[in-house]
Amino acid sequence: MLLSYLPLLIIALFGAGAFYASRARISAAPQRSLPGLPGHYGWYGTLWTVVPATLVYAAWTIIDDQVIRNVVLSDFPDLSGAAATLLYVSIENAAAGVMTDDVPMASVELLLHLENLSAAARFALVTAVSVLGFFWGWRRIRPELTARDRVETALLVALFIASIIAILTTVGIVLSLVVETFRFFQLVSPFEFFFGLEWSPQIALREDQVAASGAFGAVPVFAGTLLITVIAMLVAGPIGLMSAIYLAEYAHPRVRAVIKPLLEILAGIPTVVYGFFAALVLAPSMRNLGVDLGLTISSESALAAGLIMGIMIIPFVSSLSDDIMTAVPMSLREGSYGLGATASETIKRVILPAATPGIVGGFMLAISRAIGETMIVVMAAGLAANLTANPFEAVTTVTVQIATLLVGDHEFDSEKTMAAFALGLTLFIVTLALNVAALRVVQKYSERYE
Amino acid sequence: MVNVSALSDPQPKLVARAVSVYYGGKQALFDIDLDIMSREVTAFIGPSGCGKSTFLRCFNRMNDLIDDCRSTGSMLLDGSDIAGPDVDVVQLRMRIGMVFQKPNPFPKSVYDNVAYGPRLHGMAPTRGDLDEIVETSLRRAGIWDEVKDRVDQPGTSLSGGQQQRLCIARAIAVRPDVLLMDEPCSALDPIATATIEELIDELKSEYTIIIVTHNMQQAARVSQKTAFLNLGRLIEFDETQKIFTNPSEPSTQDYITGRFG
Amino acid sequence: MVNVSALSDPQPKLVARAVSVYYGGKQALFDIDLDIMSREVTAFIGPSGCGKSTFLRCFNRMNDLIDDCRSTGSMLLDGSDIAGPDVDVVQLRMRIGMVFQKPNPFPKSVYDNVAYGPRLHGMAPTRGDLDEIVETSLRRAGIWDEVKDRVDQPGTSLSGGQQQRLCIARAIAVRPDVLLMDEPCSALDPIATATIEELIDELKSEYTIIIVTHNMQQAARVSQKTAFLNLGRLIEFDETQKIFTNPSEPSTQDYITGRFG
Amino acid sequence: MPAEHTVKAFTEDLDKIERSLLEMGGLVEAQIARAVTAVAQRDSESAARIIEQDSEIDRYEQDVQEQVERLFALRQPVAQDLRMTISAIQIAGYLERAGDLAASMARRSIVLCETREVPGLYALPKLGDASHTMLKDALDAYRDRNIDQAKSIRHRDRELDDMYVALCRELLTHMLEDPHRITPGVHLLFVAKNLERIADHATNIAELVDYVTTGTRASEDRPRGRGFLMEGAPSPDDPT
Amino acid sequence: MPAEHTVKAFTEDLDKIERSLLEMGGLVEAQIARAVTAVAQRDSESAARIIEQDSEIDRYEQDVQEQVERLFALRQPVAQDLRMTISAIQIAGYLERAGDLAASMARRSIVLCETREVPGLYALPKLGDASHTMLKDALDAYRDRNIDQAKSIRHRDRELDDMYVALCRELLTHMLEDPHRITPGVHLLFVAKNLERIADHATNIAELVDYVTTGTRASEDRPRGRGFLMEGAPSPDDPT
Amino acid sequence: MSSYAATTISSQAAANRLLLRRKRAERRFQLYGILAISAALGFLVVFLASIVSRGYMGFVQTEVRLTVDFDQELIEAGSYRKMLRTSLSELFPNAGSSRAERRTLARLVSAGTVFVLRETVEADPAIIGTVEDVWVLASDPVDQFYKGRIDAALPEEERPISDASLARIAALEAAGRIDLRFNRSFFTRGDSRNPEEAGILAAIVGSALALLVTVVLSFPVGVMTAVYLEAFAPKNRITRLIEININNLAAVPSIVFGLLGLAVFLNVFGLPRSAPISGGLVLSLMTLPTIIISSRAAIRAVPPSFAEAAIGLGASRVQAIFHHVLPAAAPGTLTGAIIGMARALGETAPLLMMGMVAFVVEVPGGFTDPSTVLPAQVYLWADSPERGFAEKTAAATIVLLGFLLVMNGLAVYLRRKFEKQW
Ligand SMILES: Nc1ncnc2c1ncn2[C@@H]1O[C@H](COP(=O)(O)OP(=O)(O)OP(=O)(O)O)[C@@H](O)[C@H]1O
Ligand SMILES: Nc1ncnc2c1ncn2[C@@H]1O[C@H](COP(=O)(O)OP(=O)(O)OP(=O)(O)O)[C@@H](O)[C@H]1O
Ligand SMILES: [Mg+2]
Ligand SMILES: [Mg+2]
Ligand SMILES: O=P([O-])([O-])[O-]
Repeated sequence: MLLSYLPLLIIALFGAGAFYASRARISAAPQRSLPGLPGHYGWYGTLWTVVPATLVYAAWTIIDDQVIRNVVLSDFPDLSGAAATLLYVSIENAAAGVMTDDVPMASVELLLHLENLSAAARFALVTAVSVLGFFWGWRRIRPELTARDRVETALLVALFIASIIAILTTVGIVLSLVVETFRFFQLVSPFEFFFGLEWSPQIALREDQVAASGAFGAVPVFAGTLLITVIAMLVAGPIGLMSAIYLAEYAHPRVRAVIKPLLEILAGIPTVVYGFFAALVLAPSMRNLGVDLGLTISSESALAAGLIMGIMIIPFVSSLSDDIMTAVPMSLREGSYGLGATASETIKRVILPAATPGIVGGFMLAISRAIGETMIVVMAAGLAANLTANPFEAVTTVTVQIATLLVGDHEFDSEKTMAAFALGLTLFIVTLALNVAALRVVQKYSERYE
Repeated sequence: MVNVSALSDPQPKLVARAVSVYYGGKQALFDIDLDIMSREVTAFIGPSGCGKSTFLRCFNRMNDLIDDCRSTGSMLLDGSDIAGPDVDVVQLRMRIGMVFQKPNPFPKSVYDNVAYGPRLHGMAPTRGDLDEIVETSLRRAGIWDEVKDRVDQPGTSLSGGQQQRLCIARAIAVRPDVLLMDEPCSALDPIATATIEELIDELKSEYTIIIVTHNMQQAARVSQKTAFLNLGRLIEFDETQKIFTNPSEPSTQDYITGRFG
Repeated sequence: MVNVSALSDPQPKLVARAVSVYYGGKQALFDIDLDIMSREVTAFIGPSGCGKSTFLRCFNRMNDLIDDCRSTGSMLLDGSDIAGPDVDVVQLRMRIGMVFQKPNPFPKSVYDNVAYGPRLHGMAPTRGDLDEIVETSLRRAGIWDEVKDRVDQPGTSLSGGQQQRLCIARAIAVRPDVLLMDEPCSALDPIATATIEELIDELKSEYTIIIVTHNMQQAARVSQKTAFLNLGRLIEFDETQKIFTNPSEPSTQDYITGRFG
Repeated sequence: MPAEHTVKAFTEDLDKIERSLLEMGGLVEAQIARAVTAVAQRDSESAARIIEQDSEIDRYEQDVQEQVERLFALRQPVAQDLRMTISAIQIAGYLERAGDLAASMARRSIVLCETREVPGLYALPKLGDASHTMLKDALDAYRDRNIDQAKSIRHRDRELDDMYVALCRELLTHMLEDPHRITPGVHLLFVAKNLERIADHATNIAELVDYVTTGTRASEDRPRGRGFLMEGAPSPDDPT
Repeated sequence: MPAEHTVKAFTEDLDKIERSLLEMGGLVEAQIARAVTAVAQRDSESAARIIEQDSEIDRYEQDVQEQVERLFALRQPVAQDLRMTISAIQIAGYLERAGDLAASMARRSIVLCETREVPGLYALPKLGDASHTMLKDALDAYRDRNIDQAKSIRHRDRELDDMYVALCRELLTHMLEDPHRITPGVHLLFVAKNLERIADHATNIAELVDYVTTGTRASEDRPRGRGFLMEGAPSPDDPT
Repeated sequence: MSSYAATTISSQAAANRLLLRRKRAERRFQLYGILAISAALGFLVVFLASIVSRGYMGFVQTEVRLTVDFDQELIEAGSYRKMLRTSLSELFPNAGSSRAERRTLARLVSAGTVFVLRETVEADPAIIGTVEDVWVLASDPVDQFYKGRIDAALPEEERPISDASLARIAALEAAGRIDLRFNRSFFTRGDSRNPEEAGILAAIVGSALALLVTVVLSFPVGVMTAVYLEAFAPKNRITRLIEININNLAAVPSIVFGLLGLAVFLNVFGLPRSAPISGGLVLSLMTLPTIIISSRAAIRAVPPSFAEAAIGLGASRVQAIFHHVLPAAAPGTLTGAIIGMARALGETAPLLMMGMVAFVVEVPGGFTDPSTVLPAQVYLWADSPERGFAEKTAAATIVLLGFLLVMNGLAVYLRRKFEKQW
């Protein structure tokens, strides 16, 4: 354990040492105007000491497990695949002190030995590289060295690498979704998926189980998503927009300073809490209300989920709209008031038209959020894929299906898990399209007042 | 050179009497008395923060938009009060138009910009009337020839000086008597400034104009009367020529000759 | 009145020869030749967008920061090239300081603002040295008396005019030879402007100053030489007095007398 | 004026000053012509009118001064506009002087009516005419910004000086001949002197044409008579 | 100057103009005094020096004009500063004229050296002194912006006119007595006239004090001799 | 002026009517705004009130005071169950001794009481051989009844607690042996099948570990990306791609990140399921765009004049950015990070995919131990049928909201404190 972190400690210590040593070296040099401050030379030395050694450490760490595994398993040439993995895991457990039967002790010993050997070798190598790097850098510390340039270039490279991670994330998302979806579409035709009216992905556990034939027509799922989204936007749109208008245009700054954060609390509440509220408070009381009114309201109605989701996204609508309306320059407002307009006329005729693109963008972002929202629907909407427009019935959504299909220890290559990825890809593409469009609109809008 | 005290137009357009303005607890204007004559350009000059804008915005009650702003004293337009709480600011602002420091055309077409006020106040029952108002206003603002072929393009696509003239056209489209201008040229380059000054000179035959400016030369060029404010007080109010050739107050003299601070 | 062509200082401080600047495909400056004399104030005037700022920023290579900006021709500081690719811009910018349109003190203490440059260049090995540089610079910028009791307060807490003088102090703290100023007073009120102009007048005994200004009167007041640019070309360069009393080029005359556009 | 100012009122103000100057010049020219006639024709009535009218000229000068002051204060002229404005003050001054000189001649003509006639006065109207024309031409040159014409005026001043000297000699001779002619002769000498001064003022105006147009003031060492003093002749001429 | 301008260079420029004016005034005063002495003492050498020095005064005028032009162009003076600047041009003009008049006297004094002496010239130095003092006082009043002193100068002009008329009468009497005195008499008449003119210029300067300080130009109808013409006396005096 | 004089009386009247109409429209419009805000805030109040009213009782727990004889023999034999039985029968000597009756009696207290007794002994061996009063947790039905959530008037078969138990509770109450006490175990234990024993410590620790991973990964990377994009990136296709990409990532539904984690981290990289390291990784990818975007906004809000001024003094671009722009942007960046963390803390959906919605009893000791997170705990409990869990869910929600409140409060404080200093 100690041996595994010791190299890092060594690198840190050497790095610090290199900084001071290099800085001292340049300070001792005859002072002319240097292409960098002494600190830059210090960092230069540190970089040479730290970076190669760290890379070596990382590479070694990544590779050594695999190498050791191969060596250990080479004693069992006839084992392969899952069996080998099983064996190796048990060997590892044994080495970690969890005794299990049936473990070849020789292999355990070998493993422990190899691990120690590897750690020692890594320690030696890292130290050597670090020392070498230090001297390499040290030798080059001369007043002619453009230390500042070098250090800054190194920094820029690091920054660039960081910014690549975002791209890698997207690539990862797309790849993982596409690969599984591709496999899914080899089993189920895309036509069925996009146009089929029956969704029943549970594979029969028993032969005679009803309606578990594995139907993958996603239309009811999409329809459910749409229904809930529409309900949510019917709630959030007007309330959010009017709140934003009131806050931006009418409210006294002090009132606004209180109300705005209060509204934003709504967005900060975890969705699971909303789900909890919807499932345990709203749905029962709605069902009771329905009973009183003579309506059949399912206990997992689209209405309950949509209402709660609508409330959740009120702040998205209101905050964005508010931001956009306050970004409309005061001068336009003054221009309108100066012509004798009332406040509501100013809002309706000047501010809203000016802000419309931004507000539309905001609405699109809110819709995308509603579509992608998971927990509320998982807890408050149903699993049943009803193709209905009746808000009192239970519907299911894309996100609900993804969650339910994947939770639990499933075989990862069954049709239904792959179906989840297909749904995921659809979700990704739809929200992506909404976002791209919204960003376009918003961006265009914000350019207007540059 | 005419002496101020000798000025005695029978009916001033705007009268301020003992006007004081407070922002919260801070007094920004102290007891200002001033008569603005009809069809003249009156300039307000003074160092930064002396209260020029505040005073200007009293005339069309724009200060009402500022929450903690409160004023006392009386202000009369053609003899009737405009400061009282029961005065209809909508009507007031119809009669007293305003042009701002930064040109602020609405993000609408040139036409809609100018038509905004008339539509609001139901001034043009038919499209034809509206067309006429728009054209007349643009003409009067001296920008008709430049925009007549593109009244459908957004007002924001015009150049700075044109935008400011569009704003003037918009203001005069509701047929105000008075135009208030708060540093209307300070965001413009010298050439655009010159065209606006030119326009102000023409407009004064029909409108009573009050202009706030930091630029003393501008005040000198465009105005007939000049009021010098300092620290929230009206120091001197007189013929512009008198102020710039021979002011009565030493502090006016110090300010305009650059002997300040 | 001295004739330009008769001017023949043996060694100009800055020399521009056939300087052209392009933004992407668009040429912003055309073939400019100009000599800037030591310890004089040279003003650049001209209509908006004529390339004054672009030219000014050539002198300390600030245009390098703009991606698609590229320039040709040669520029010399004390006879040595400053436009070449192998010139050390850090050293160049140490020798040619810059003051910007809006006062832009760092959000640090007054002291740290002034000390930033010297620290950057390792100019002050000890705290005492640094203290001295800071004090001298603030003194030279004529603001020491006003801030000496609060050098630990943030520079942003000063008034606009003081901030601009602080920025000047910051610029001269690295002991430059040349000071470039891009409309240094356009964000200030007349009084602060006057103090800055005053300061420029004092600084010219030690620094070569180039100032861009929209305000012709300012150019007239503070500069010894004036260059008039139009549409990216240098139209006229002469003694300020000559330019403002009797320019040679008709277009200069038109510009300064307000006969433009 | 090469082009209009963007602020047209500026151009108008400048034009107005120039108009005032030219009107004033016209008036002064008329006064001079009438004064010369009054002297020559011993017309004391006309002389009285001339004296009366002088205050009109003073008012013009005051008006120009005020306009100039206003222009400086309100428009801050530079370059050519500045030179034009400065020169306006100076020209108004010269014209006012010329007007005064005309009035002075008129006053003397009244005295002269009461004294004996001096013969050989034929030269006086000629001098008067020359002087009057010079002033007129100077103002024309100024109006037209005509440098060449202005230059020729400066040369004509020399001729006029010659005429003046000749006239002085003649008058002196008359005075020496007949003591009764001494008093009128002295008055006529002063009249001649006045005409010579008027021509000087015209020359001054002509010099300003250069200044306004090119910005350089014509060199001050303009021809100054022809050194009669050096000839030792007892001539009273001194074109000061 | 009540206070310093925020831009001190402005104050300095104004001061410099005023200094130049006062220096120029000093020089002119000296020239006048010397010219009067040269006439009285028939000192043609001194006269030659005076004539020479006149170009110095011209240079001063030119210098003031340039400074003023520069000030207008670069500093755009208004109010009091503007009036001061405008008046500087005018004062420089008056002083230059006074200088010219002194030079003219000097020239005549050279001629006078070669003519017979005219007795009773005692009055000339007195007139010269009065005229010279008036100029000096006018400049002092201007420097000190002393309105009262300026007013008193305008009243003194009247007394000086009286002296001038008396002197003229006396000279005329001498000329009538002895034809040989006609030529020098005429010259002396002109000298007297010059001194009277110098006093007029001093009065003009004094009038500008009012203008610079209060912005109102003193009324033009200042005392103008005492209507000798009306007395019908054959006097050559006309204080034009 | 003439235009006013010219207006006829009738058009004057029309104008007045128009004016009145405009004023009414104005008031109506303003009312809509007030109604909208009231609706939103009204919901918030109802919502919070209902959570609190359901949850506050979760912080207290009904306990029963037993008099236990820590008999050495029984302890050595490990028969704590017997010890408990004895203690209970002593309390209610006339309760039947049949197996069923013994069981109903035992159901008065929590099923975990036996382990509590063992722990008590292990913690303090000196207790052996003494007879001590010990407060033990009441069972869930007793707890619910005692808190008044079960209506005793209901017929016996419709309520989870028998008449006999009711009588015993009454007896205990009379003896002062039953009381509501602060629920320490809620904060010191992991999950449990028994509602009265379930605690949130495991979830809190799991959340903390996952958040630690998230902070450590996403904050530096996010800030570095933001700095690169705002200050250094050349304007070319790659950087534009990165920008668009980040903006889109910010709006990708969280569950999609879960899919990514499932497919890549668990299945490809083989990271452990249900572990803070895997959950944290997913959360950090999810938080990254938030941090990048808010950091970029903070950096962009710093006037470019600072950097320009520094460069004009001879600083390099890197120096200008690191000396002036970043310090000035730090509060904004930090605020963004905190808000991102708050979001991550409340996130459930992607963790569903990562198997972090799990029944975890043991408090996790490291980044690879199985663990759950607070919102997942809420989700789990919300699904459980027992009444006690409903209360626990609400209580855990209150705790979760408390954490969020603190974090957001901190963010607001930071923003206020450093707002617009230049
Ligand atoms: N909304 C406001 N709240 C508080 N004080 C204000 C407000 N607006 C202006 N003031 C204060 O009132 C005084 C007068 O301000 P005002 O804007 O009228 O000055 P100004 O003369 O127009 O200045 P400037 O030339 O800078 O525009 C100033 O001291 C200012 O600080
Ligand atoms: N970053 C840039 N990219 C493209 N074109 C530019 C850029 N900066 C300036 N220009 C163009 O170069 C020309 C000269 O601009 P510059 O800013 O130098 O003018 P300026 O004389 O300083 O104007 P102003 O008085 O408005 O500051 C203008 O036409 C402008 O549009
Ligand atoms: Mg203002
Ligand atoms: Mg510029
Ligand atoms: O006024 P003067 O004729 O003497 O120049």
